[in-house]
Amino acid sequence: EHRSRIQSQSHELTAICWKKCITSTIKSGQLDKNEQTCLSNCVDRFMDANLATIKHLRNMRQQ
Amino acid sequence: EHRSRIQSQSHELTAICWKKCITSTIKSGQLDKNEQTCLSNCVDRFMDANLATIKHLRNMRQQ
Amino acid sequence: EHRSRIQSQSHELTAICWKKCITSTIKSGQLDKNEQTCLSNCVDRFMDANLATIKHLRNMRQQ
Amino acid sequence: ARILIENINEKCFERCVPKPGSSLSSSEQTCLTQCMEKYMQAWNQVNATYIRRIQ
Amino acid sequence: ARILIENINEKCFERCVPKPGSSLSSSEQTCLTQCMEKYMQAWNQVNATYIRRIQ
Amino acid sequence: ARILIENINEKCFERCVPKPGSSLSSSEQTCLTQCMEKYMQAWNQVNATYIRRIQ
Repeated sequence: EHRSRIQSQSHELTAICWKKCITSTIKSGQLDKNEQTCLSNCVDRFMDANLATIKHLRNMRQQ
Repeated sequence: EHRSRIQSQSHELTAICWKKCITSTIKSGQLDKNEQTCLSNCVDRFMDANLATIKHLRNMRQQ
Repeated sequence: EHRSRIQSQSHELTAICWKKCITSTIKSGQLDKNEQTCLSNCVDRFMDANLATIKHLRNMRQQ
Repeated sequence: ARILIENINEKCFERCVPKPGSSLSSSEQTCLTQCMEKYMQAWNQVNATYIRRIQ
Repeated sequence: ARILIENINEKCFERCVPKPGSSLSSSEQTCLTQCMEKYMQAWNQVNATYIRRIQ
Repeated sequence: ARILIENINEKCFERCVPKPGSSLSSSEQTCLTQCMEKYMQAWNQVNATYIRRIQ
């Protein structure tokens, strides 16, 4: 079950980051350098935002 | 099960009405008056539309 | 289970093709000729694209 | 039929009620009725084309 | 609460981080915090209106 | 793999076939093939970054 949640999260992240990073007309079957960098940053920043939300919610509850 | 359907409907409505009502750049952590009014109207009109659809379908079947 | 997958695929295709084919303001409760043609083509081309993807993936694996 | 009704409501509300006011205007109501009929026709046609294709 | 958190993350990331860079800028962080608070308020209000309506 | 294929079909059809005609044109076919390859690469990279992050 843990494994399948990781997989489904991976599919969702791919959809989110595809929309943000692959924005120009498709002219090749290869990701270019900018797209690669954008995709990695997208996953990392999404995880940062995720952690910040959880932390913020925990602080709000403790107040 | 009834309770969980209400909850999931609530989450969907929040997503639908967020898209319709929170359209400008986010500059504060508070909903302003217009956003609040829009959100309430959005839920109420969605329910109105819902009831109208169900009623219309029932009439069509009886014909 | 087979039947329910066909049904859910049908609902998804309706949503996809509605977005592509019913683009102008709604002024009548009837589909016009262009909308009808577009909807049929949309389903057929989606199935073509689907088969092409599956075929391409199979070829990639065999290499 | 439940999924069809849910989809109709979502798509037609999105289309026909861009700025929700204190009641449904008559043009919003007309749009909702026409949209519902149109969506059901679209679903019927997609369904028929899809069934023909997978046979 | 898990669905609420997932929705907040998705909607607020979409809004507040249009071009993901090598770290979250301070304006992106501010936007994320405000968006989260706003989304929770929106969810509370939608919830209350919806419960009132179905009673 | 089924979810990946479904997502590829949905995203690439949306991108590569804006107005469905009576057959797939050769430029639509080229776009679909490139899109599929690109989407799989994107999925691999997102997957790798995500796994690295949660470890």
